[in-house]
Amino acid sequence: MTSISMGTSRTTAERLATIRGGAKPKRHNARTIAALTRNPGCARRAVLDTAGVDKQRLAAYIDFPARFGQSGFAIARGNAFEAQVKASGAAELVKLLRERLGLPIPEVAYDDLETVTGREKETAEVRYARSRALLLRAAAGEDGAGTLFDHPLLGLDVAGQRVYLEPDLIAFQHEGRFHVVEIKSFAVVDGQADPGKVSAAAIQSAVYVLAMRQMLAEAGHDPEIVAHDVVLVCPRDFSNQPTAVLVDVRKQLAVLRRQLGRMTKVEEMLAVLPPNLCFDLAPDADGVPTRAPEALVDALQTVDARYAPDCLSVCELAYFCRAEARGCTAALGTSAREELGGIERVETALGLAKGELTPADDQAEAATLLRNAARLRAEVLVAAAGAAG
Amino acid sequence: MEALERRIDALRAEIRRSVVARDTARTKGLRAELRIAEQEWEQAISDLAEEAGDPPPAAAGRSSAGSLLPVREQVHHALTLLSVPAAPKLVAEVHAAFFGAAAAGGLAAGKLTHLRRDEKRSFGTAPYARPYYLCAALTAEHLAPARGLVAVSTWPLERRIVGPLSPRVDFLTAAVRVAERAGTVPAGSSTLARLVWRFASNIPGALDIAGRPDTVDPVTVIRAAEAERVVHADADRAHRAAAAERARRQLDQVDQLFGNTLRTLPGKVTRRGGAVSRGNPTVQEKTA
Amino acid sequence: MSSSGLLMPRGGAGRLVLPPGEAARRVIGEVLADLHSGDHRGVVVDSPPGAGKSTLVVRAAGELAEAGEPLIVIAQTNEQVDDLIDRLAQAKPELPIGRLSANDYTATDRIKNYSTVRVAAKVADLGGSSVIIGTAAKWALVPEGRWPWAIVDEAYQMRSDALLRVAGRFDRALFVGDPGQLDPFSTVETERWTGLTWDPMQSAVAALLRHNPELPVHRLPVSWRLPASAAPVVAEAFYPFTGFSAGTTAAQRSLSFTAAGFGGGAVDEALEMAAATGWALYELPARHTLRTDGEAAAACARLALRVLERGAVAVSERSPGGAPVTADRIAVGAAHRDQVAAIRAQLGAAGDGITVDTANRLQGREYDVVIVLHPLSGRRDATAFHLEAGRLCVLVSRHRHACVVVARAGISELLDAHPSTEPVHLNVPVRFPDGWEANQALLGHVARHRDMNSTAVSLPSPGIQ
Amino acid sequence: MSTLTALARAEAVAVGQAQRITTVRHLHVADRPLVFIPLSMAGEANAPLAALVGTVPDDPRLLVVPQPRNRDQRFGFAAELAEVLLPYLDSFRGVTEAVAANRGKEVRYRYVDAPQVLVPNSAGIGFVRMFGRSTRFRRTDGDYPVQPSVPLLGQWLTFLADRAEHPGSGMLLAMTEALGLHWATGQSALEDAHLAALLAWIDPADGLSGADAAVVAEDPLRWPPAGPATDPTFDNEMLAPAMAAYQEAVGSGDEVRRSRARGVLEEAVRSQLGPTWELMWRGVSLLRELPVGSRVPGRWAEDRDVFSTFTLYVDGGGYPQPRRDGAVNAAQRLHRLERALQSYAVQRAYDDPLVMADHRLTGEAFVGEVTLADAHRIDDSGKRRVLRPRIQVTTGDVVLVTAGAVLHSPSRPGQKARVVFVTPDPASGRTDVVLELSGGLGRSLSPAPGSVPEVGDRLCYTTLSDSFMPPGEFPSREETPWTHGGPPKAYEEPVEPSVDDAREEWS
Repeated sequence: MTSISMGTSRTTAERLATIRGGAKPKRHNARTIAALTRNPGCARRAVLDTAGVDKQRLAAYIDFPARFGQSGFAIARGNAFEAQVKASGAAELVKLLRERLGLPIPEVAYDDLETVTGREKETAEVRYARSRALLLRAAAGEDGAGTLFDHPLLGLDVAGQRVYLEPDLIAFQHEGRFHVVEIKSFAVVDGQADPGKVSAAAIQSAVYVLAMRQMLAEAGHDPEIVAHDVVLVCPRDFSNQPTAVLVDVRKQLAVLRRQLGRMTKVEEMLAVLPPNLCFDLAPDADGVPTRAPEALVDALQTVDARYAPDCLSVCELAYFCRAEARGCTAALGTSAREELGGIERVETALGLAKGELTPADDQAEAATLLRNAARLRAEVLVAAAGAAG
Repeated sequence: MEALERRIDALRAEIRRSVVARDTARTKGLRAELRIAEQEWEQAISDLAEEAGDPPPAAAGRSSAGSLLPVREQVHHALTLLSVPAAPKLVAEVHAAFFGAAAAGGLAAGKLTHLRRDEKRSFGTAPYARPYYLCAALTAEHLAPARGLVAVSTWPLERRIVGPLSPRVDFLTAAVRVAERAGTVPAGSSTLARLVWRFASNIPGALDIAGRPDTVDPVTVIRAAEAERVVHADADRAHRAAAAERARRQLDQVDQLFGNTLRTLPGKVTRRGGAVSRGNPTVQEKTA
Repeated sequence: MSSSGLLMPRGGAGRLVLPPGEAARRVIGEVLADLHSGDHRGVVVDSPPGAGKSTLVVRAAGELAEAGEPLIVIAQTNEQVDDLIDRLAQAKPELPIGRLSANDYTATDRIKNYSTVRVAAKVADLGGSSVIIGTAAKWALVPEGRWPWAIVDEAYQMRSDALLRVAGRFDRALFVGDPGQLDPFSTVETERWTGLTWDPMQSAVAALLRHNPELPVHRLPVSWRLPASAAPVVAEAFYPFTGFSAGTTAAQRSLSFTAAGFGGGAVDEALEMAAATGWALYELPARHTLRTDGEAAAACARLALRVLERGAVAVSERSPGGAPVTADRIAVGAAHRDQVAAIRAQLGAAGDGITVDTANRLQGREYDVVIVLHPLSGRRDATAFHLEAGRLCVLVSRHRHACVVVARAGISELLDAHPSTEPVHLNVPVRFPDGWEANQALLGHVARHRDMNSTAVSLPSPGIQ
Repeated sequence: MSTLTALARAEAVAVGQAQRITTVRHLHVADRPLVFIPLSMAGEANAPLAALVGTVPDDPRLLVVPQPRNRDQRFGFAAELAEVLLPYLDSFRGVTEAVAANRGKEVRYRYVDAPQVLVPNSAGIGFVRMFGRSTRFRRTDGDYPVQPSVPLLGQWLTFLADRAEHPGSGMLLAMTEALGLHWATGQSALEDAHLAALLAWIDPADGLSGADAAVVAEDPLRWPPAGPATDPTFDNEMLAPAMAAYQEAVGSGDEVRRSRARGVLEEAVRSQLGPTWELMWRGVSLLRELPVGSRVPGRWAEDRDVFSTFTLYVDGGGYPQPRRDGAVNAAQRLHRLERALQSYAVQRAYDDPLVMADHRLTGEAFVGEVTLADAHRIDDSGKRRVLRPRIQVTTGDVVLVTAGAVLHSPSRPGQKARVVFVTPDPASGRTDVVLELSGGLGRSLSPAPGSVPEVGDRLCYTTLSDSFMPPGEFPSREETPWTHGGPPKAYEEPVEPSVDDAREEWS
């Protein structure tokens, strides 16, 4: 397309700023970073996420609101449980770590890294510096360097940009080895928990492990002293009592490394997009975005999506992409598409099945299968109708 | 009346849509409308009730909520019993266990957060006018107010300063104090037994084999807590004493009680890492 | 952990301190010593592809039986049972062997020939046998009797519940199998037992070791099947933590053709490449296809037939003078049964005797030349089934000389775009290697054996996004 | 998903309405099912918030927990649910029938009918399972005692949830799955999990295409989710204020205010449950309209058997089901499930030519005409002469079976057909299959009348067999082998409710 020569004169960051327009960038956090692993093949999502466009606002504005949202009850419960586990110098956590990981009795030091100077709002730089100082001191194995570090602020490079991550977690150090402790409020009943939620927790924890490893490596320490086993703390059964389970996040770490590595390819992706591509959601005085929804829809359509029904539960734009995919076999699910011989459009598949369309060379096999299926279906349904009538 | 109810329903539905759409401006406007409609409805209901001759709904809870004084006393009682800085939630639980949750309005944990600010203002206008103030615990590192802890102004600075080992030491101290008091209460309430049990279940060797609240033995709890406290006590005491000494030298009266929030103190310069300067600083929203 | 771990090359070949034969002998010696010591209720031996698992089983069975220890052997399929009997009867011509069989089993010719082998449906009818061999399914129906020793063959293919049903029949057992192959599976989908140490859907060895973590685990360090060109590749992709090395050198194995390739084009080029380097990637233009991709099936068949037509001769330590690669020394492997049917149809009568089968059924088998239809070829998206490391491992570790992978272009892109949304279960050990990683590793290697001038590059490639 | 089902989905897209993928109904629909729609509180582990339950469409009973975090109220809900469910279960314990057992040597009795509980979706089944888990170990004495009906309810809910895992059982069904078994919509399986959207495709409102009707149905304000999870905006904008108001009203001690606040709260949850209640009954009548498959009553009889057995167990004071299966139990259950799954799949194919068509498409079955028949063929190659008739079937289907394979015909149970030759004719695209028959031919050397197909008969042959598979043998629990941890110690498999269960810390 036309943009290739233009692209070279502008940095990727400027390009992304243009795409975002006047609105503030949506900030990355462990969850959004984890989300990058969900549909890495989707260019639309990659561009919007890298540029930090508020996809939920965008989707709602073009009249395809995502059905996400968190219940206040769930948030309250999560906060209450976390506070409970961390209360009194994380007394409940200390007990679990003593039981699960054999933490010796003297190891109880607790450093709260959320506040540094006691001010209401502290800058990320100040907090990051303190987190870094304390964690590195612990990594160096200094005497009395601490055991539990609550709310460390970590940093990670995502697509060439530094992103600060604030884990709701405690990093815990013993004998020069760090563990990430993730506190979640979903229940572990008889040793089992919702695999989807555990999976989400595992990949988020892996983001923190990665960030801590990066920090240590930059300071010349062995990154592997951050364990790949994270400590997941959840309520046990139907009670409020916490229980701890070790979760091996090696696979998640591999996935993240891979996807973060891929994000540098965003330049290649941008190169083929129109230079004036823009999803500006900047509002006017009344709080309404200044650009017309139609313009944003047009912009969206210039970036290819890779829609699958799974997107509905993970991506804010999924309802738009689904509407766009109407009539595509992909909208019926990946296995349905496969069973239809990988034919792209529903009407093509039906046309081939009924023998109304002449198959292209690469459709010949699919056409045979579909014709057979259609013949069988018709044969049985006619017989059944005959029997009923 | 019915029209009003329909309007409330419609407004709620609209709010739900605009929340999903992240349309904050519109949501704000709708919420304001909803509040007005709800007030009208409340009014209509009480008008109806009065017409029917019902007594007006009791305004319990409101009357006592206006004054914080009794709450202040309650917190003081609980903290004095514990003898260490404590989080509002623990203060409330201790109070409920020993003094009952009788006080009107209760010791809602949220209320305590406001309390500290209130006390500081009061101290600022008339220092030492009250026999005690509910004040902050200070971080040993920066002498800043420690997050989420309440203390009493009459305590020595050493007790109000928290270093890395202090949360544990204070937890064990509190356990001892609570168990001691529980031992003196004849046939303690089940709330009290549960409080002791909660402490005990996080201290090695403090529970018997059954491990049930009704079989917790205060003497065992005290012994176990003391045994662990000894392990941390020296280091903690030294740390606190050093920080207290620094506080006395560097802080004025107000800051000694409520913590230094204005500047980073000399001698404890926060190192600025090179990696901090780039990008947009982000404070991430809470993940539940 | 056994001391034999010290001898293991880490991450592939090259650091073996002992000659391969000696390293393997030592491990076998340690295994037998562990068995005789009586210190352990169980001994586990991990055996990578072609590492002499059967040799070990036959030797251990012979030694135990000769020591007067009554013994049973539990295999997983009738074919495995017959294989073992064949080898054991040859190795120990005097040893009375019993074959425990289903009522409708008729002895195969190779079993009938041994006068020392008795076949019966009931243990009582096998009295006098020093060794009784049967499938796990058959042993599960034996209600009583207890033997001091059992050898469980292909224990990683056995499901935990099958072991539970037969474990009452023995006091102690030797478990032998290949951890890199396909895990057993169930048609029932349920998470009811996930996380339990006795989850009946896991492999027998997994259950055994989770309950008895102190048992010694030995690893056979040398593959006698895989050539020097394949052992490091397979070890690195599928046995990343333990590794193994080739028992033969590159000089000991070679593959050549007696007939020159006339007009074979890409097919011949791929075969030349495979003969020269042990690997070839026969790449078809990128396209999303049906599972039964006709072009790919035809390519598999053509490659297999061309090996015959060109009169391939394999030189190896077994036949230093060279032996013709006959139809029974060639296999074509695929992921699905319908693919197998399609390939078989393409082979026609000319391909009589060439084995065509799914990965599941190729487990434990060995050929000179193997043609593999890549499980991800032509696919639009990968599923857990297609990504399973064990499946690919089985397919690319059956050959003694050369392996030709047939695939449509675009697999690498497909892997890149693969979403990682696997659920995570608590208290379930993570299985390594990860299918994704293993696929990338293998593809990375094989792609270097693609002749850029070969394949139908003249066709326009639509490209896959 | 099979190609035929995928094709039906494609047709549904084109037509704008869901398409049938079966010719008969493959599950039992009771005359008097109990519909149960639970809602749970977000963020809590299976804390009930409300439920609508009942056996009569116009008489649902609403159960509400005004403060789901309150332990007493939670078990109050359980007691109320027990008030509905236990009498419902009891109502089937009237008439029994005698069944021959142990090859006719014994007689046992089973109830002539059994309960059937319908929930909206599979998450509803999950709720039943978890609520069973949280109630069956409760004690009626000691700390936090519960009503005696509560642990009993827990045992029954657990029983039902276990049955729901059993392929072919109809005692606890998810409506979305029951409907999805019979219809293919023009959307994905994932979207079919939304009951309103699924029904919008099957039975779209007048003038709407299925796709448009489904989009409407997905709007949580018009069609609240069918639970157990509620819509977050409902939680935040409706439920939270209503709960807070109720809490405050309780605190005020003003009874009038309290009951008014409770009314508001009930109205709020009813608004979330009511629409799903309607959908559930619409689903029931849609299912009833389908003709029932011939093997369905057989499977329902099995359900009745299991129900009868479990009532005896409960009556005998049986312990609640363990938290997790022990090693032997797990292996046995897996074996049962695998057998049931296979037999269910075969039975559906035998009952339904449209399901069999899936197997015809993949070459595991074919339908053809008998073109040659030698009914009196004698095989004398063995020790004794046996009757082995041969027939040739000519089919246009794909035939992937090979010589030596043993086939069965749904219309001729008890007869085996071994494939002798397969001869495809590329010109006509048809295939001749020669089959040798054994079994079901009578006792003499000439076949019983009608026991051998005649030329011109149209028949289906398949590799699927519904012949009886004998159950496997397992060691007893006490004989759990050392490979699986040895016999369970008492504390590993607690079967009695322990004090621990009562003592769990609550918020």
